[in-house]
Amino acid sequence: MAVTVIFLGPLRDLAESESIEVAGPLNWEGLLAAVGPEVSDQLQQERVNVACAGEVLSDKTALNAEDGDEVALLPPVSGG
Amino acid sequence: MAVTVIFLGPLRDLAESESIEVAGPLNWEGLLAAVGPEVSDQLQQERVNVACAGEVLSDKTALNAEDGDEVALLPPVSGG
Amino acid sequence: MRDVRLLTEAFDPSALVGAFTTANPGLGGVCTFVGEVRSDTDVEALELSHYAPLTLPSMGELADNAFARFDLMGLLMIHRVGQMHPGDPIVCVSAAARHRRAAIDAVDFCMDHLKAAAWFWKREKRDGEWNWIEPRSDDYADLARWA
Amino acid sequence: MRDVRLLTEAFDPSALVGAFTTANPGLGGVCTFVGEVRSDTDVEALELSHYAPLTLPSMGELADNAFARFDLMGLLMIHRVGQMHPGDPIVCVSAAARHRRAAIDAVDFCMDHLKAAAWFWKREKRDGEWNWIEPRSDDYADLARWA
Repeated sequence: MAVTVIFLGPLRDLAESESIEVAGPLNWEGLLAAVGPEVSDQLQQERVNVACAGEVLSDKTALNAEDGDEVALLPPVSGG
Repeated sequence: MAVTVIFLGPLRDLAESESIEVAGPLNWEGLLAAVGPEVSDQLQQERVNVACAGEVLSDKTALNAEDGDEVALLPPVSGG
Repeated sequence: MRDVRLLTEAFDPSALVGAFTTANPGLGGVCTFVGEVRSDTDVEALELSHYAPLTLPSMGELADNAFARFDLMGLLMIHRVGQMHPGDPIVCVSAAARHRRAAIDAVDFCMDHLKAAAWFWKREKRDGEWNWIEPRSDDYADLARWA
Repeated sequence: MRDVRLLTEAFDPSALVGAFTTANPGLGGVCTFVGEVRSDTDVEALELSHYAPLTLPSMGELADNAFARFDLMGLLMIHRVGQMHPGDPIVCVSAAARHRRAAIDAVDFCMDHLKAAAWFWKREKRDGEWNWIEPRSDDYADLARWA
């Protein structure tokens, strides 16, 4: 078991992957280090959100994912 | 041939008639006299419009209907 | 595609809107409003009267104004006259556009004008008695938004 | 009547709206918006992706907010995901209410939120190449009207 990091929308292209597995626990610094420089740059922009275990974090820098959690990286949305 | 005065909506109930025939030419004073006191009271309210020959008059007191014209008395509307 | 009609008989809004949508290929969105005679009240019947020399021409002008004001591809505007019963459609306005804002705003605009500025008079029957309905003050306030 | 769905296959908005209208007896009006993949451009295909743990729950919250904010009898909210082609319906929102203002405003509100504040990501294919679409600045401005 590990933390699964999911890349959504255009972040998937940047990451060249749908998801990666990272050993838990995973905090904000660990996430930035794990996703590579391009996604890391995006993640630090305010308009990119992070969800952990199905909840969007109000403060993504407070990330604290345990093994088994799914962490989703959510770029700006465009529906309809 | 005469001027036909048409009562629309609630004015029809007040006039107890759908229309009346009045000898032309018919001006504003003639119209007020022809329609009876109840409709005459309504007609003098700003929210009641008058059309002559298919055109709503911007100044109803300038009415000048000829024989053969249709004059329509238009109370406040309620569609949809 | 522009379709403005005054109908004296019952109509099926979904059939009209389906045909209207098909007639506007390339659209981004269609907004539709259908108004019906409410059936949760004690209204037994509703009657809409009109004045033929003015009513349909004024609906045509309203459609022209909507086309001038919003970036539309098509506009459908159907209004019943005559006697109707609870559940019957009274009015159907549908607007097709490249972008949703134009479609939604055009429907809003047309409905406000049909409610409070088109040549219709409405009365309803309750307990066997007919009573004329005037626009609600809300309807005048809605209309004033477009001035 | 509340019906919120995420669909992976093509759907027929008129059939859904017909059933929805029937399921809300007593309504005064129904407003519906249907968004389609535009076919007047050189877009060959459109793909909408979502994030299952968030997308449908957030549509449910949006429906709750619409019910709290507007005097509604019913709300239908359907959104496609997956790959679509020009002319395919993407989204359908329909609101039933006693009065038209609530129905029209609820559709407007839900569409603005689905466009710029729901968990969807859109990309389109032109000349064989996929490109991600961000909301237009108009979409953010529309959303800000409800804040």
